[in-house]
Amino acid sequence: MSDAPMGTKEPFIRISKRTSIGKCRAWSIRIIALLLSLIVSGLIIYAIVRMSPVKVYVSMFEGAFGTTRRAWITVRDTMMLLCIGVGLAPAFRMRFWNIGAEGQILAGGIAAAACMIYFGAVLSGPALILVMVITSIAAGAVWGLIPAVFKARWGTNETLFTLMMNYVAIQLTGYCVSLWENPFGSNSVGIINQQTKAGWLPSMFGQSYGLNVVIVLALAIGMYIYMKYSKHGYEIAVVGSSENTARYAGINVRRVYLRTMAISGAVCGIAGFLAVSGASHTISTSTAGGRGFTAIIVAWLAKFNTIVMIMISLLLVFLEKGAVEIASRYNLNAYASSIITGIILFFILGSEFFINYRIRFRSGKKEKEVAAE
Amino acid sequence: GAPAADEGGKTDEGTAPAAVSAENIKIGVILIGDENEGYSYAHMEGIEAACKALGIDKESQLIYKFSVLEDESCYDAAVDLAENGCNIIFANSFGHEPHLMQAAEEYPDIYFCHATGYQAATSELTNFCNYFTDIYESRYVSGVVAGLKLKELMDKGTVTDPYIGYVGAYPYAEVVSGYTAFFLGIRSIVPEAHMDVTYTNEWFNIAAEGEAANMLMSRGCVIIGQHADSTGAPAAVQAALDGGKVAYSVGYNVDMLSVAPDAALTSAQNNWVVTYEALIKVALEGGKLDTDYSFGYADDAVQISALGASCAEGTQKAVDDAIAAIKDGSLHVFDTSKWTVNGETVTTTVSDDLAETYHGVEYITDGYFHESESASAPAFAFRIDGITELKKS
Amino acid sequence: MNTNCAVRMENINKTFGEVRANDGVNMEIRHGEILSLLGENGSGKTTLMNMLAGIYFPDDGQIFVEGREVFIRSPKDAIDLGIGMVHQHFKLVDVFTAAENIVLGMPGKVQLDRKQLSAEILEISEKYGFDIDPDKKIYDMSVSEKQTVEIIKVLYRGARILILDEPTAVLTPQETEKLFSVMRSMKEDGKSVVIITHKLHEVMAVSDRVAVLRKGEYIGDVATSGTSPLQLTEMMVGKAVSLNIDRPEPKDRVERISVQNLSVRDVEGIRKLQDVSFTAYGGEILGIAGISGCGQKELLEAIAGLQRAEHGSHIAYTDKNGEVHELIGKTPLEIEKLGVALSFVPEDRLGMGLVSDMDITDNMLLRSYQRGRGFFANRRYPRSVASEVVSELDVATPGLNTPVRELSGGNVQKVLVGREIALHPTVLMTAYAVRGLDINTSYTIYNLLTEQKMKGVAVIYVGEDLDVLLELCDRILVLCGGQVSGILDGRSATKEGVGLMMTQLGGDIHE
Amino acid sequence: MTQIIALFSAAIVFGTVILFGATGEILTEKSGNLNLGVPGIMYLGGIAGLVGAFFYESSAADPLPWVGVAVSLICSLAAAMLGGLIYSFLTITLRANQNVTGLTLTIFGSGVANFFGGSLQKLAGGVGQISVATTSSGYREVTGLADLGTVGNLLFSYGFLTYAAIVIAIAVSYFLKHTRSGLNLRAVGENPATADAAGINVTKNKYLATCIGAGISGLGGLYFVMDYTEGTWSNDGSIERLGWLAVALVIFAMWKSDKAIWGSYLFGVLFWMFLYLPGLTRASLELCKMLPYVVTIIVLIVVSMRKKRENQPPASLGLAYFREER
Ligand SMILES: Nc1ncnc2c1ncn2[C@@H]1O[C@H](COP(=O)(O)OP(=O)(O)OP(=O)(O)O)[C@@H](O)[C@H]1O
Ligand SMILES: Nc1ncnc2c1ncn2[C@@H]1O[C@H](COP(=O)(O)OP(=O)(O)OP(=O)(O)O)[C@@H](O)[C@H]1O
Ligand SMILES: [Mg+2]
Ligand SMILES: [Mg+2]
Repeated sequence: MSDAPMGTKEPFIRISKRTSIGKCRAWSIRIIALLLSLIVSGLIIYAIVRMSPVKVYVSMFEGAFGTTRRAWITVRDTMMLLCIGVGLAPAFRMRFWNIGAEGQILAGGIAAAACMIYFGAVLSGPALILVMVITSIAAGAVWGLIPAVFKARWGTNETLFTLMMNYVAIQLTGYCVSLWENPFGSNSVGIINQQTKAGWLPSMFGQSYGLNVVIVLALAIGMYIYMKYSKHGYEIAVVGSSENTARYAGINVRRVYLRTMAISGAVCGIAGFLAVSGASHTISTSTAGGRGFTAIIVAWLAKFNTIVMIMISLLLVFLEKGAVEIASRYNLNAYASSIITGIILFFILGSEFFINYRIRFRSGKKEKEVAAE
Repeated sequence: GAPAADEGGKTDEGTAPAAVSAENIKIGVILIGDENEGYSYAHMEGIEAACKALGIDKESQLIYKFSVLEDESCYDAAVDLAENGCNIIFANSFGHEPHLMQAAEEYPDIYFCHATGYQAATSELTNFCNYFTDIYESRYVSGVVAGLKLKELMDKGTVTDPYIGYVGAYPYAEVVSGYTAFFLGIRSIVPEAHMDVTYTNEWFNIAAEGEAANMLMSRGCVIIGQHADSTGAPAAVQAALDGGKVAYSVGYNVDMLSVAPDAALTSAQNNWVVTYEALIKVALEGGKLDTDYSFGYADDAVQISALGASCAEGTQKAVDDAIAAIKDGSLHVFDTSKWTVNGETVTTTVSDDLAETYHGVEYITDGYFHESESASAPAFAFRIDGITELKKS
Repeated sequence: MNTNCAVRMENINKTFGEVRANDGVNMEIRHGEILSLLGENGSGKTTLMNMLAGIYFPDDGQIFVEGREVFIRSPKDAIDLGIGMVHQHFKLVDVFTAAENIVLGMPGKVQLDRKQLSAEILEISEKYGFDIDPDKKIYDMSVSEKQTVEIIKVLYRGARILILDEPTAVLTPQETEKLFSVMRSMKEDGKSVVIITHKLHEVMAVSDRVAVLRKGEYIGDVATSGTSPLQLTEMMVGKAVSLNIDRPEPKDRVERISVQNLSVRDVEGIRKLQDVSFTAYGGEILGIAGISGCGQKELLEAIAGLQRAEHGSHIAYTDKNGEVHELIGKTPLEIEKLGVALSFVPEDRLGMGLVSDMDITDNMLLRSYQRGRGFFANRRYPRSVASEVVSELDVATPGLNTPVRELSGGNVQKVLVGREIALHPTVLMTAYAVRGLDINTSYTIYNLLTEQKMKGVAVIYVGEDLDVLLELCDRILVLCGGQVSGILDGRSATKEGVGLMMTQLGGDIHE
Repeated sequence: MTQIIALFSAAIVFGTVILFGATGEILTEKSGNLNLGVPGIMYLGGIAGLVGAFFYESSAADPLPWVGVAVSLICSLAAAMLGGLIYSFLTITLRANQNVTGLTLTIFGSGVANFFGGSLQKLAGGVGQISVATTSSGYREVTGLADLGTVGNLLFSYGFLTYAAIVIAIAVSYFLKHTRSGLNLRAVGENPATADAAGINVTKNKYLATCIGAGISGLGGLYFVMDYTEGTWSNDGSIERLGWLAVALVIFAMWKSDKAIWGSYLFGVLFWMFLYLPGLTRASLELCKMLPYVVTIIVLIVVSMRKKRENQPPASLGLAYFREER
């Protein structure tokens, strides 16, 4: 054998998996990635508007936190996104790809709005809120349960099922709007109970959105504990890993599917309730507004850890608010925000590689780590 | 200077925002879309032209909030603009109204103006108004353009059935008023014309509007009008025309000639600068705001876009005549002698079965329906003979 | 340079995180030989061979093929060098046919001529005496069929050096014998064959030379003709060990499980078990023999509550107080709630017995998390069990927090068996408990089972190695095609007798 | 009758958009990459084609349809494949999570497209003023067969991309079923470790399938812009919605692009049914728009009830591959 076609050289780059990496190191890699992404988007912004990137970032910060009110809006939207992420966490941990949060939010939102409309005059404040919470939870849970029933029984592909359920929910919302709109044909329900404020989430700490924060943080912490320490949480992880093993361990797999999706849907239903009762006081097909999809990013980036999700939601909302401010200030259209968000997420996603893997170059077998520098 | 933001402060009866100079005024604009979308773009053009006319710098004194949904984000945007020192704040989508009013209540020192809404007249807010245009007038004129084309086609024998199609968004008074005016314009030329209306149940969906137009053409419609915001319908009509079909289109908001050079006859348009100039002037002078503003041909606040090459001969003259007649008051678009409902002439809007639609307001006097006079929002909601809604209300 | 050397590896190092899988290994593979690679679980055999196959790249060291230094950067390079490997876990695409799997990655015409391909494959299989249907889908195949596909795949690529990683672990003795004859005919072709196996009698039967690894280090090599299983074990473990199975007489035999007329069909309706009846007693080991796939799996799963049995089947469990419970129709959870302490080591370790992404502690939790009333799972107890299992069975792992997926095959099995024993069962069922375990650990397990038996546990041991069955079990139930062929006394049964009953029905029932 | 033909025509045009998207995604998914960035890629393909054609038409004194078509095709393919490349680099080389990367690509693509769409509108002098009529006419040119009465009208009255979509779908299906490279690619998606051990270059296969798949998906956006809406831009979110339907169609067609053909047309019929059904009201119209989604769900359930191994997604779909990983 003279000339074997295989390489006669050592590979140029060698990648190996790291077993562990210090928290400090991991975070410094992430922060470097974030800075890099800011530089790149800064360059792009500069190319478009010829504005100093620093100025741009200052206005982003002002957009998100410039005034107390803006900060509260940022917090409110963060909580909203977090709430959905929290809802997705158990489903994803179970490897049930619930991309139907959008629909579950709407289901919860419709339920809340219906209660406000039909019981607004009948029930007293707290009782109405209670009924709304319950019906929203129920509606979200049912919306989550429908695909779960079929997944549990026949293994029906849940990704497509939940995606389609989003559209069904959107049309259902459209239908409800057509029933409740005022005036007829305007496709606008208007602010529900504007005079009586019946069914509006009361303010807390003098802040209209205080209660949102309390509810969602409680949910996030509760879900963290539920997933990490409870028996249910353990069952979810086992079912997600292998149905067979779960059955072997005496876990009722179908029940876990149903229970977990009911919980997942219910939390998304609560998000719908918060959107209607705690923020917009109206309902429309854009009540969920794509947040069901954004929350998937939140859940994944946080590796389903609901505490880490707080930070990620905040980052995403910050980016959105900041970019909207840039758009408004420099007369760009609002889609600039999507570009910036996209770039920053690309960098964050890429940075995980340097946390999980180690790279070595050929040069004389000297170990050189790119990530650390 | 920015007005003090005293949260939740109620309007004292009679107080009104103070005057402000053109150098100091700040204008906030809340838009449902951005420059990608015809309706919002027209508003942007109008406001910027008004600013220019009044000596206001659009870079430093005009703040936009783009793509604001019809929910609490409208309120957020309005309050944010208020806190940023705006003296007058506009919002351009129907669903913005209640949220804008909420902000208006909290900031009595700032003017809040809402396009297409209807609640200013009944609200107690003195710093809040509704505005729109008498778009039905230019709709009527665009109908005249279409009617002449239809007549030409019939005279040539290309078309025997004067059948018109209309792509509407929702079965909503603004839409009904618009297509009725358009139809009446056509009927002023071709009395035997009849029209089918379909709805997409969406304000802005280029594919749905195109397909709705295709559907109408497959029924035999030869002229397609529209009250939906995209170029979908005219483009579909142009394609049909290219494919050998006889079909023409009348658009809305956007000049459609670039997407439908042969098929587009004209588009009914608003000339928002007139309205915005008037409203900003109020803010500059300070003082009381009317509840409703609606300007029409008389003030050149509405228009039709440049006539397409396919328009029938003599169209320009007929258009000019119609406009002149509207301006001098000799022509009323909703002249009750020109339309019937179930074969009968309508004489009043305060009958029992109309009470809910017209809130007990009498719109019909002097033999015509007084559209957009007492309230700026279009109110005409009769389904007149000759028009068939394919989707029932 | 030794021209008789097909492959020489010099000073090979490979680490995974903190684990030194190979430490300065020097080894050679000669032309026309069958080399056995021996070593305890986790000693780095698979790792070493994977570096030849291009799956791993060494951290350090050199590899020479036919005397020339090479860098095997990918399996492609290995294939081009004539190195082929049949991996411990088969590398086959389930939804493809045998032919499609075999032709994967091969150069040739753009279009795939399935007919011609089948013909070529049949030709090869005739040459080496395989029996294979090229158009059968992998998911319809038995393990030995899959292995055949793997070997043909390597041959089809014209490999001159064939590496087999524990090929016999899942084969019946007959199938193993067939494999060995294939190996021998390859050797005659001038090819080199490396076989990794834990079964010393196989080593002695088939190989020319034995190389031994211990904890990642190369210990040395000996000619098979000049060594003995005992010496090899000593080389592997590093100290003298006794390889005896102690079989004390059962005492206090009490009835635990009584199976009556058990019949089972699988999802497709094919009968897997028919009218199986027997009794398992506490204090004895009941062996179950049979060629693979003749109902062992279904039998154990039916007892564990994981299989739906047909009408008329009965499984009675007698608890410590003499109360009798019917297990048919109950879920595993309900069985556990009855107070039945049933341990079960299933055949499919990572697919059924363990959660591969979870660490050892959480895998211990699998069988105990439901205990206790509260809402929360108690991890203190499993953690102590985990560290006990790790130290007692000598599990090679960086720590209790390592996902079991990262452990070597044998160590995974240790974790599983260790857990099931730690449950203090009254009935302990094991399916192929020592599959993939090194000889030392295997004996540890045998002794653990005997220990359990002496504690009064009813042990049901499904095994494939008849020698072990005959040495370990008090009674042996032989299955044939889903039916009981006979039940024999472990002390008097002969290998031939059992072998015969495995293939044809008929025999005594020894109670 | 004319209405039925109109409905079918609408369905075919609609179906073509998602057929491109789905075919590209099928190729991608067969390599084990679950690219949820299809809507973003379709956006990129659409806007790049439009930008290319726009600048060509505004710079050429006398623009020719075929040059416009060529320019926009190249721009569109390049941009869409660039999107695929970003996705590939992140998920294949850097082994980032596929779901998040895909969703991010969708956000990014919609941002880029609508941002530059907006700029283009401004450049062209306002909304609806972008027109690349010459190029668009090149895309929509029909053969004489279109004049062959009803049949001609139904079957031959579409632009060339409509037929290209069918040809590509069949070609992809043939490629996957009957060629060696197709087999290798499927092996990569089913079990990359196996493919790798068999000497197949997993990385190369994944990159190629993902980038070419993205190119094909991107044509869906191009078709929408150039043919469906006749050479203009609208930010009404249509492309994104269609992109998601394309993702749905992949599952609906069980990862078989030949089956996606009729699947896409069926989607189209169901989608536009509401325009043709008589007697709908404001409210029931909303419910009628549920039809395509509900039917998809029903089909999905029925298919799952008769479990078939061949109807499953590629076994390693969504998972990153690292050779040294256990
Ligand atoms: N990809 C990997 N990632 C992490 N650790 C690994 C990997 N491959 C092997 N190891 C570790 O390297 C050591 C040697 O493993 P290897 O599989 O080579 O053992 P073996 O001798 O084949 O054992 P067995 O007989 O059990 O198959 C083990 O401790 C194992 O956990
Ligand atoms: N697009 C594809 N990708 C991968 N494999 C495919 C594809 N299409 C077909 N196959 C494989 O090729 C085989 C033959 O395909 P074909 O579509 O003819 O199947 P079929 O037997 O007709 O099944 P069905 O009843 O679903 O139509 C299938 O069994 C499948 O494994
Ligand atoms: Mg091994
Ligand atoms: Mg077929």
